[in-house]
Amino acid sequence: MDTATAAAPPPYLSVNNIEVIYDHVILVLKGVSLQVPQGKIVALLGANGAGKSTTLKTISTLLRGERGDVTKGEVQFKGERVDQLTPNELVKRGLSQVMEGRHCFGHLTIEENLLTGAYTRNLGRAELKESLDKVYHYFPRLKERRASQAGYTSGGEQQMCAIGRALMAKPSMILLDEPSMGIAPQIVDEIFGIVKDLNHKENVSFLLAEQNTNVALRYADFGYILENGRVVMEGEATELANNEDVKEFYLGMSGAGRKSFRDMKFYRRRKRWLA
Amino acid sequence: MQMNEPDALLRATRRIGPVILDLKNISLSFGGVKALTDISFDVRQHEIRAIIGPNGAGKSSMLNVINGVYRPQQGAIIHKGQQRKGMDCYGAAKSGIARTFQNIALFKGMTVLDNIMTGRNLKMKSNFLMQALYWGPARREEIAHRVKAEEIIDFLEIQAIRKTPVGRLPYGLQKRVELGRALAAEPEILLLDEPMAGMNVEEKQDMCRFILDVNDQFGTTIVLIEHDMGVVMDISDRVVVLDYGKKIGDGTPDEVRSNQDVINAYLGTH
Amino acid sequence: MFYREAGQFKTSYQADGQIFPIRQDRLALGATLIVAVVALPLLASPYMLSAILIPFLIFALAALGLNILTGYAGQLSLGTAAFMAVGAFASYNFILRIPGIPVLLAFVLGGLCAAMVGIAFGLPSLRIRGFYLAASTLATQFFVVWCLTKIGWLTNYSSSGVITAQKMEILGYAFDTPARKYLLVLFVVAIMALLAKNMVRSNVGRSWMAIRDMDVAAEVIGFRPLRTKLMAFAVSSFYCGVAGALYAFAYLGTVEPEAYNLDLSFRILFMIIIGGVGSILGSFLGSAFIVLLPVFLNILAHGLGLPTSVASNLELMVFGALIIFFLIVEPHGLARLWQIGKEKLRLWPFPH
Amino acid sequence: QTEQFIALPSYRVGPYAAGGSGFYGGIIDYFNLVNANGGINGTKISWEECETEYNPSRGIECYERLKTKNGGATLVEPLSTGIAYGILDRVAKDKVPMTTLGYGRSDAANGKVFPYVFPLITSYWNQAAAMIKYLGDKNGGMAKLKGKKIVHLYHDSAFGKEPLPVLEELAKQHGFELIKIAVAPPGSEQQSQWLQIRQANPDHVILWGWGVMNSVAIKTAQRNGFPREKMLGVWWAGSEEDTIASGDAAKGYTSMTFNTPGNYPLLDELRKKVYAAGKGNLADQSRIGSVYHMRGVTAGILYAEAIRHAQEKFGKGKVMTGDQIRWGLENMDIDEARQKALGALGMFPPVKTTCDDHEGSGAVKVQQWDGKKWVAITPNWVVGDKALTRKLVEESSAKYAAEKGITPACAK
Amino acid sequence: MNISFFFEVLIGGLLSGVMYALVAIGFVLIYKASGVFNFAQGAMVFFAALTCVGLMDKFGFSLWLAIPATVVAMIILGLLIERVVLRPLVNQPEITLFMATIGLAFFIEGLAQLMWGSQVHRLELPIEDVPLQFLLDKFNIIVSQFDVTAAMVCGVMVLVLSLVFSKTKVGRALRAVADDHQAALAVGIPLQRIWGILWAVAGMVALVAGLLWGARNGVQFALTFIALKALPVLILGGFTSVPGAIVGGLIIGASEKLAEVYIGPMVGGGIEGWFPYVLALLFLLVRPEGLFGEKIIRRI
Ligand SMILES: Nc1ncnc2c1ncn2[C@@H]1O[C@H](COP(=O)(O)OP(=O)(O)OP(=O)(O)O)[C@@H](O)[C@H]1O
Ligand SMILES: Nc1ncnc2c1ncn2[C@@H]1O[C@H](COP(=O)(O)OP(=O)(O)OP(=O)(O)O)[C@@H](O)[C@H]1O
Ligand SMILES: [Mg+2]
Ligand SMILES: [Mg+2]
Repeated sequence: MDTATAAAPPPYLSVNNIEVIYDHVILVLKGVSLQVPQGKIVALLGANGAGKSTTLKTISTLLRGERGDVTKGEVQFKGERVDQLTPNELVKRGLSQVMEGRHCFGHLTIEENLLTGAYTRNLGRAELKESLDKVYHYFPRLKERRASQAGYTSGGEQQMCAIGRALMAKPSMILLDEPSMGIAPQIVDEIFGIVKDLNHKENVSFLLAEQNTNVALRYADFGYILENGRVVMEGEATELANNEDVKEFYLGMSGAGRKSFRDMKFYRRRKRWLA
Repeated sequence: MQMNEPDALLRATRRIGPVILDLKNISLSFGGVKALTDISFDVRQHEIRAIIGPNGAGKSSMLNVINGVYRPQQGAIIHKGQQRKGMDCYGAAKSGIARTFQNIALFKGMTVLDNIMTGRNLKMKSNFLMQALYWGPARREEIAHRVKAEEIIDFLEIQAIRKTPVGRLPYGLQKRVELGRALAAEPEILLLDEPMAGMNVEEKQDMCRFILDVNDQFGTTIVLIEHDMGVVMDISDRVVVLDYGKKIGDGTPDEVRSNQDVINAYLGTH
Repeated sequence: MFYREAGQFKTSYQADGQIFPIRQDRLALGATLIVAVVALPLLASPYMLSAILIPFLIFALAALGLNILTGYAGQLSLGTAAFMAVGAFASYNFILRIPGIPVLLAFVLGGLCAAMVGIAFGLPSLRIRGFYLAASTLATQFFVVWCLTKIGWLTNYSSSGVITAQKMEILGYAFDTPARKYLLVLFVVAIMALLAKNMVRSNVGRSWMAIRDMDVAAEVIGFRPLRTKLMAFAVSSFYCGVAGALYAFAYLGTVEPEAYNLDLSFRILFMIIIGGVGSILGSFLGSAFIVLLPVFLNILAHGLGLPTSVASNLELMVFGALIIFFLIVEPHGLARLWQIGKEKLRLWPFPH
Repeated sequence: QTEQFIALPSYRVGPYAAGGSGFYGGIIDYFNLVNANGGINGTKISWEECETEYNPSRGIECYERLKTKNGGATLVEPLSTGIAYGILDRVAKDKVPMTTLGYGRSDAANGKVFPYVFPLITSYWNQAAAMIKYLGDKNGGMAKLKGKKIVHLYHDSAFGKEPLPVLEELAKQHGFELIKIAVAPPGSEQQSQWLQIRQANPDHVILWGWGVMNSVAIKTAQRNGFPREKMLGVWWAGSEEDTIASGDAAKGYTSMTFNTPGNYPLLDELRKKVYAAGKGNLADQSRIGSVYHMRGVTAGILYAEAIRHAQEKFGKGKVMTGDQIRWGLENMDIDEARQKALGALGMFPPVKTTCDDHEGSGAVKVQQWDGKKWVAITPNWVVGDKALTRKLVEESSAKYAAEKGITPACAK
Repeated sequence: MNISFFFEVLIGGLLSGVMYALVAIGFVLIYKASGVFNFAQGAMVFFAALTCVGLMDKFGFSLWLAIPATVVAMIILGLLIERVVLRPLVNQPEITLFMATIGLAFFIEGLAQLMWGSQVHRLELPIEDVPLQFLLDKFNIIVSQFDVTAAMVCGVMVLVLSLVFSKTKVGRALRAVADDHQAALAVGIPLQRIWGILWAVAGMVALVAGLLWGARNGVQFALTFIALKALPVLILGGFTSVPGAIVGGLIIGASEKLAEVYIGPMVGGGIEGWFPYVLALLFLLVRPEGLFGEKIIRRI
């Protein structure tokens, strides 16, 4: 599947044919390749268990802690092979990840959580405050709850905290794993607004794994669809959004437009590109 | 293809019974944080009742109050006509309330099947010695419950993973298993906290179908928290809207949708 | 290619609920049992029986007990040896004070005493968790051993506090040779292992695991935390108590508080961690590892002709290093390694 | 089989490694010397060590492993009460004599009940009796003990409680006040005990300690201003390991011993023939002649003598069976002349064993730490009230015999 | 009841407590950084003390040369531990890490004795372990000069470490690590480096404890047991709090001595082994996270 055209900018992040095995026996990714060009937003779509989170964890080398092994392939970031680096080194090079399932530091207050995000930056007091204010500006709710221990905040607040924490590192590339999960709709829009904003103003690149395909494709430049550990489709976001299959399976629209959830009569009407 | 209104009403009225759970003037605070202030609403038998609201509005806390994890500082909970006093979550489980959690609370080290079987524990009668001997009634009971659990597994279409430890499952499937565990208790009232977070549309469609089917087939009353307005508006009978711990709206989806307070606080304009 | 479950279909839930659902495993277990019951007593040397197999089985039983508490119910405990001591001393006293009591009954009663002590010391577990609980279980360890040293009645006022274990007799049949002792121990351990397996695959076991994995959720589902935890403490202590009695009667030959020191508690803990936390098989593998490894290293060190003081210290270092090594290779213990091995075998000769 | 094989379940790691390495080093050094001198009537001694870590369970495994090795072990010495108890029944069944020099069951002195166990030289009970005798002498006669206060500061375990029957009985007889103060093992903290002692202001403190407890006791005594001269340790509290760690605090401290400190021709011979040949077992040669080392050498001598004695009866130059060695141990008579011939005159008390008396002596000395080394302060061997201890031995062994269904009798 | 005796016991207990705290601090450091109870701390104390006297006895180093040399050795040891043991075990269950530290304890114990032999050594620090004369004269109360010095050393250590933890971003990062290894890695906290540094610092703390305890009791294997004395201190003070260690130490030290003196005789004595544990347990029933430990968050 060679899609790189001559006109495309050189990939900022490129994942080449990676294969991942958990626990020595569970093969999860079966040769996934994808590229994120600089300054672009790339969406990674796919059903539950397709391997989105695994792909992101492979890139950020957080996989090791979960007893996963990359048995094949390589990851390049800014032209440098990064699969042997530690996550700390990656963050320093400008690549941050927001993990799935929130993962806030429960005993730290929201503000302390955010501050740890800036760990690699060695900021002065004023700059730190500025960064904090920026995050609080994005998520006013966090400001209200700044002094509470993260463990005692609501699910959505934790999600915002996790995203804000990653922003504190001022990365040039962010891996977002299901940022909209558990977030109220208007905040979802806000989050994607932030994504767009950062992308435009600060030229930050994004790779986002997202279930909310609708929104994701609206904001993304490019998309990959993952199924069963393989990339089964890729293309411009608009192209994907207009693809009939994608429409049906990921956007919940059949020929006749949106269908009420109440009217779904059958389960598993899923068509598969691969068995 | 929107279902036309009379049809929906007809079905709803046929189905929905008397008030099964009545929450009166509930207030809950944690130290300085007021999670819930003076909230009252009721849940009728057999209905699908949604709770919506912005993040941190107090939705999950509300569920925690209903099933006894938190004890409100003020207010009364009337369950099937009886005021509940000093009930803990065990008591709630005993009285037929099951739930799922926002941050998945599965038993990570156990398999899917075992997780679902734990849901049936209140129905198990054989004593510990019998189980240790795995003999006679104990074994029959175990198998009988296994049959039930397998029904749920079929229902949720998770046959392929029944012997996988849940810790290894992807997020979406974990949510489904959690629903299975709650269903296994055959509850009268099922509390679902964002059951569809982290699912794509197709999966949400399936999930909705499950919820509707449970509601239809077993007559389970469902209280649901969800941020996907499409889902909420489509499947719920009535919706409560919370904001900053206060109730700002209550009614049918259509009423709520057109409530200006709700639009301001939560729905926004689209 | 030979280790396959293909073609083996389960037609009932009963069949699926079997302990060993795969036929090859059942055959292997059958063979192991035959070897254990028939071949070993006949063929193994007295050394093998009395210095390796008997302690292996006894420690496996204790590890099983601890595994129920720590592995299944998630309550980390460092007081295993104390419960073993209670079992041993109680059995001693039952035999001493009730003439003619069958020794197995005395063991069971000893186990029940241990269970009671277990319940008493398990009470704080409702509030205290994790390493805090682990450290507090040391209270059990030190307190019980102290009581046994202080209370003369328990040791029948023996001046030194060391008492010799009585003969093991059942209906006039004396278990006095290594082979007989071995068979008795094997019998007890096999039965109790089976019971443990039954427990962990039925509702009790699930309640323990639920409490372990997430106690709040378990309560919401309808498990009572206190009851479940105390049950785990009771069952675990019962197992440890019986193991302690066997340790005194079938292995050491003496009943003395010193034999049940903190060191022993730790060794049992090593067993379950090396073997596999939350695994019945793991208790056995771990026990084999901890019993055999020092012997093996000792023989090896002597084979190399190293000066003994060097050899002994090297032994200790290698032992420590191997523990770390195994944890790095597989944090879930030998049982998991075994399982992964089997899964690979299932796929073999294909890589995935 | 051409060598006399002896099992040494030893310990060289762990908290008691210091004692273990000295003691087993001494035995092995002496064996090497015997072999260098051509063996016992030509029969060489062979041995194998096995690390027990002072742990009963491992000790039993070691014993079981070694007992059948090289044609079978013919003697065993575990230097651990726990292990000794653990293999007590086994040695009788296997007919492998076990020695327990200065530890283990005191009542095993009765060879009619314990034919294969030899608490050689002396036991805890005799030691306790000897301690009181010494204190009596020091105060100018047993009668002067009346009204005196003696503290028994003990390791709170079977070991520390063992002498209680003797001490209590003697306290009754001689009218001194016995104050029992327990120290929780391992004994690395004794501030409260010593404050209690200071409060009681006793005339003597018997230190029945083991391992780190000893050095801590001495140090804490100093810290609380209690004179070390008034402290009398057991022989497990009377080695260089116990005093060196306490530094200057140990000066003046006294303890029991059954090895008179000093230099002996035998030790020089060891240096010359064994250490010079590079076969010495101690890594640090300055430890030659230290208390534990000498105790090991003593054990070595006793074994060699028992074997020699047995050979005289059962055939010179032959390899003895365990049972034959048992006979040798049971009919040993090492008088001063023999000690002199061995180059160890006065190193340990003369030993004469019988079936009734597997101990063979019961005599001890008192030594004092002068800041650098131990010095014997009783010119003669001290023997306590042996009639009393004998009575206890009889009672206790009779109880054991009844429990085990043994008919007491001398082995043939 | 004799009041001056009471105070003597009390003061003796408080000072012993300080000695326990000295060991407990080492545990706190590691627990803070990884949420793991470091079983090898006792072995490290032993290793440090033995290395220091070993250098003096075998190679004729002076004390002032041996100490820095040992510091270097402890730093190397700490870094090695991180590299070889901890790095491959990131994000594993606590019990696994705990077990690894047990393996480590064996290894270090063996290594120490292999290198320096198993004899008992004496260690003379230039501080005398004799009663302070003026207190003895004035109040007839015995307080050892040595203990007072140890208390001061301990105080300084607590002060410095608490400041480091509360005032620097490293302190915050540590708490983050203890909460969630994986997330800490994700935000770019250099877990490896932090662990390496912390183990090295724990090694230095072990050296201080080893020197003081070694001077007190002799440098011998039993030094590894003082961990058992530090444990109740830890659970009482809270695993995560440096000041907790010292407060816990004082409480445990004083009460165990008072108990031994006033309750002990009634029940046969020797209760110091378990009394502190039972006391700590009772405290825990009221505060399950110890006096100053971080509150355990249990929420669904
Ligand atoms: N730690 C693990 N051990 C074993 N298997 C794992 C582990 N983590 C994930 N898997 C398996 O890897 C596959 C891919 O999981 P992954 O989490 O990447 O999916 P996903 O696409 O992110 O799904 P979701 O949308 O539900 O988050 C799943 O089949 C899952 O069972
Ligand atoms: N145990 C607790 N201790 C302290 N504060 C709490 C606790 N539980 C909830 N809160 C606070 O109460 C408020 C309501 O929380 P809740 O979890 O009910 O929100 P929610 O409506 O479920 O939000 P979300 O949609 O983000 O999940 C939040 O601000 C939260 O921080
Ligand atoms: Mg995912
Ligand atoms: Mg919520």
